[in-house]
Amino acid sequence: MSVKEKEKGPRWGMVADVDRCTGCKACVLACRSENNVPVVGEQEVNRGRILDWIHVDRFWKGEYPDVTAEFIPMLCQHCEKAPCESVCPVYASHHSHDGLNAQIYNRCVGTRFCANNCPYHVRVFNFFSPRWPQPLEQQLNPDVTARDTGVMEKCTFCVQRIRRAELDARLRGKPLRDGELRPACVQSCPTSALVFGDFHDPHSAVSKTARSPRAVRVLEDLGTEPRIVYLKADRRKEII
Amino acid sequence: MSFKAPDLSIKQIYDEVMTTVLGPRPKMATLLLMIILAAIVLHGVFQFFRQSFVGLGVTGLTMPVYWGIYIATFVFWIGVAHAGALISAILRITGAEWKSSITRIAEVITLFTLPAAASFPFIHMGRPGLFYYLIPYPNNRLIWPNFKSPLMWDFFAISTYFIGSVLFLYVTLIPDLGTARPNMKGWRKTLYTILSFGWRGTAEEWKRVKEAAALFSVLILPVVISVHTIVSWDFAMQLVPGWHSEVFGPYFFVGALYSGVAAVFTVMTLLKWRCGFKDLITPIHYDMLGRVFLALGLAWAYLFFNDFLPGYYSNEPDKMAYFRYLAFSHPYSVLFWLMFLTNFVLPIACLSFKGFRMSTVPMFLLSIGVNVGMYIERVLIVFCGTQVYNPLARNVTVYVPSFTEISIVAATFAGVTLGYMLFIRAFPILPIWELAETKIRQTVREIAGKKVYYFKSGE
Amino acid sequence: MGRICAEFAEPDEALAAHRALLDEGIPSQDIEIRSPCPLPEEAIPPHRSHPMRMRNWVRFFWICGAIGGFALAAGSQLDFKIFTGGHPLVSLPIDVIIVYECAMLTGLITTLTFFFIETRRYRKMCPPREEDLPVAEGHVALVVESEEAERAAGILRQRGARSVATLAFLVLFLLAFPGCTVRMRTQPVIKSTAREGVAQPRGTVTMPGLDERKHLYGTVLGYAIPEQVRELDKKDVIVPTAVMRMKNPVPYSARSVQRGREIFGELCVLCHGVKGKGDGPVADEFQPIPADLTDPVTQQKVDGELFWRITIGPSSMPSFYDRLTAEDRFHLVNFIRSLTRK
Amino acid sequence: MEAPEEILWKRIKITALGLFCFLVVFSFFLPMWLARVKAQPIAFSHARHAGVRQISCVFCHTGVLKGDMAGVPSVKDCMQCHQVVRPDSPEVQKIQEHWDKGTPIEWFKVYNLPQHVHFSHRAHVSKGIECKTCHGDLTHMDVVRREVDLNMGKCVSCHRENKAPDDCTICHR
Repeated sequence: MSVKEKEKGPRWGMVADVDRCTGCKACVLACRSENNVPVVGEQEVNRGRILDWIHVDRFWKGEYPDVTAEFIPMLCQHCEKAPCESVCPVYASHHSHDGLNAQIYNRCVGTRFCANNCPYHVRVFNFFSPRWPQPLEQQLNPDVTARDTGVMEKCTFCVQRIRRAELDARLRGKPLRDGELRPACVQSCPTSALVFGDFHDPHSAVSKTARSPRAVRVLEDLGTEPRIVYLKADRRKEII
Repeated sequence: MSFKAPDLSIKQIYDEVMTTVLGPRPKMATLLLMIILAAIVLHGVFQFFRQSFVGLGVTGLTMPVYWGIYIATFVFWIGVAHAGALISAILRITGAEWKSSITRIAEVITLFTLPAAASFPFIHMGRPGLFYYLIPYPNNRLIWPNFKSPLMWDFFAISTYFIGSVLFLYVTLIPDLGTARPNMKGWRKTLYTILSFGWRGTAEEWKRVKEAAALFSVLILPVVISVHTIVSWDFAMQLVPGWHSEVFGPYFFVGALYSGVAAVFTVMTLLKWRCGFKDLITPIHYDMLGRVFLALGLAWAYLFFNDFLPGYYSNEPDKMAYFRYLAFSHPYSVLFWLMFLTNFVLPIACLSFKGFRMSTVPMFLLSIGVNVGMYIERVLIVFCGTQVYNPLARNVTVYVPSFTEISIVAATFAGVTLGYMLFIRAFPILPIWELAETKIRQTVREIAGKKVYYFKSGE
Repeated sequence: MGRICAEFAEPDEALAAHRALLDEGIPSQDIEIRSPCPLPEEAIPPHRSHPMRMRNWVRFFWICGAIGGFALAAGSQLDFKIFTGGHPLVSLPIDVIIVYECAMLTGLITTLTFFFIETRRYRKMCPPREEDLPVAEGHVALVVESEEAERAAGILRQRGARSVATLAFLVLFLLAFPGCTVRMRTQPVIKSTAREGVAQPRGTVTMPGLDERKHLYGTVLGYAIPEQVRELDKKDVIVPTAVMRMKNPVPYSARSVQRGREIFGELCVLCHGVKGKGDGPVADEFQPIPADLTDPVTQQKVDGELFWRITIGPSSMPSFYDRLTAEDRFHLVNFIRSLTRK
Repeated sequence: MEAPEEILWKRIKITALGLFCFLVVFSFFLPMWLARVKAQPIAFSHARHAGVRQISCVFCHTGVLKGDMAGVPSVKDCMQCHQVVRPDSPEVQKIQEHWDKGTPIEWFKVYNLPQHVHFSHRAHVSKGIECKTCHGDLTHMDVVRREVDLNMGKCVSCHRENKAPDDCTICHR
């Protein structure tokens, strides 16, 4: 994507403060209900087919008895040079004009190429048709397509909220304010470990926090340019 | 020993080749085998439909392993399909006279294995009904497929290769269909009339068919190289440590030719036993093709080593983890060393002896061994690439193919066999005109009391 | 003009007979050799020599295919500008692969096409006949078509006369793309998000839906039982005293009148007419006829009563309690006032 | 007496023709049949309401300006006027029946977008896109036909003409 193209609109991004994350997984649940992420059941999870768009990885630090857990919320990193995008034969996975790593479910034919090529392993596949027992189907979010079997899915930064907020702002005639727009996970985080905003705006909360000396990106040396910045005091540790 | 054309008149060649087509009705055992094969195919089709309605959950695929035995079998079949191009194109270009007994055998292998291979991407898809999204045609959605995806390259390469090899097979089949047409009865007559396209066998037509065959050979050879390179790029373009390797292109290509030649040996031997081409398929053919086989085996071993050495030498952690997983972890180490035995140790040891190369039964067993080894190689590459432990992936289980997957894979094996059996009943499996031409072009000269056979150049 | 065909078991015999015919003075153009395998070219003088241009055509179309492939790859990427993986829109190293495969495919197809064209150039498109045959059982045949066929037949052993044919090439497979319009509609997506999929409680009628409710289009009542609705649709206008006393909370202003005019244009104009005279396009259907809003009888009513009338709808007028917010109804009141004020 | 080769030729021609017809049916008529417009439960005439009587679209399709859905008027909305207007007409009697029983009218949705397409009437109407751009000129239609084929190409080309964003996530989420 050329520099000119980048200048146009907002570049949505997120800052995740690992030191503030308590591993409560409120974000996981919020994401599940916002985005119609199905529950696959115990048996399937045991087989490794868990469906979640955001999960909290736990790493143990130190030797017994001085053990502490470290929690890292992992979600789609919305890479600037995403490896998953190029390999999709039908553009189901592609870069949207505002830099989101978009996933178009109805276009997806289910080759699972993108899932192999994602170094963060955050893309999940619908192995079965999700079932919504009778009253539960009423809680589905009508703004999000319910995915059927054979489709890849992943975190979209709650693109439905972004688009609706953009539309509202346009009809209102005023631009979006920073912090007005929040994905479900950010909205539900009790410790405010997650911050969402526009990286293109130097005064936004994300831009300011991303300049912190604690800032680090996951697997940065792969050259994928992820758009999620993690804040971590001890930067030399395992993954990050 | 120089090559000598079979000691038969054109009429005798014709009769011997046409025995499979015009000969007696197949025996009960053959019919029974066909019925069993058809049943396996139908079961596979049923399982495929079940899979596409229920979802890919019926397979054994789990989270880090998104590509399973379907892709492994796809790569294997593509590899076997390279037999046709190798024998017909390379040998035709180099003017190897002994090729004429083998060309069509090899081309027909391509004819059936390539569709078997091409079906796997669709079987593997989550939503196979939407495969037309991959076809670049002007549509009412105004959106095109992504030409940056290796799968699109695959789509182009495989369809080019399939069209090319079918046309190649067809062009070289036309003269034989024309020659055999007057003797045909019933549905075969109709078929031959339509397919032979009014072939008469005049000198003009012969000139053109040879020209077309020469052009096809030159055009299809680079296509064939590109096909398996592109298939290897499916893996090599990815950020998976075991797959992201620059040597994968030639490595896959040589491996493909290796398994292709092995498949030719298997089919050749079966034809020799079952159809009685005793005079047309001789130990000399085994010897000649065996030399090619040996060379390919050595080349494969070299590239295999080349894939492994840089990672080992530089202690690249990702690569080393992958190789350690391959060679020493429980479920895969057995397969790995079996592959090493059947693909490298046994062929290299045996094929360097002429006596071994010329004997039918050992070569048959060896060819099957190499094909099993090559299949295992594909399986290891596909499975282990993503299965190997990665801290970001949530590995829970080891991927094991489910019954559905195995029955669909078995269905393609049965389908290829069945297709080949039916083809033999319908069309001449050896090229009559090429055999006859070899015979005509052969000249005998006595030098120092010994008969020397040589061939006037074709063109 | 006679035609004869003689068969020989071995190519050598046929070539010898061919030479004998030439020696007897039969021109070589009249003799056609039909063989089951290519015979050495130097042994046969040309029957009818047509230049063979297959190779050049393949070269030409190979280049065309390459250009076409590039046009397909680059053109389609420019048509719908979708960026992926940080690559530029048209990236040459990647497109070269498509270009290469397209060129090769065109080359291969051209070879077959020109093979057919060149072998079939001088024949009519007519049904294949018994005569359009090479000779059976791998024999070699000489077909002589000449004035002196009889004499040639004498030289050779005599056989019957024969002729030629070909078939039309069926390219129907191009039509095999089934209609893609329908596939998109019936794509398997769970219908739970569908409007009509949401079950409606028994005995109720639909009310403004989720989106409308969200955007404050009316009082949120949810599902209403018809009796309740009908009660609200009282035809006897008994204006509550509280409402009668109510002052207009929306001050009279140009903006308020403008907003009122908009709503009036959408909902009221069809009965009350553009000028509020009660002469809209459907006014004649209503009995009693719609009120003339400019009439002093209407204008003398207090704001609260006008508001209430709009809310519940007196006599034949529909009620707007669920269609308009209270604020909008007061805008309307202001608009009605403006009809006579100016 | 025809020669056997000519009979063969004839058969080939018949087969080809049959194949052609088959393909035409399956690629053209079958989709058309699947996408056909079914009959409405009540003979509502847009020509009468929106054409002759010039009732604005918003009067009945209330959601157009405010929400994503345009909405189909409820039985109550119909009855608001038709309690007074032509209550004796047989079609209005049908509405009356629904009203008395308290059952909704099951209209057949003519312009039906797939579930995975998110379309907002509000966004389009507020930008001045007229109803007939997508729904055809309803003021002359007694029975609503699908006059405009709403496929993705139609959406995309209109978006491009009007310089609207043609990003995939605008419609597919």
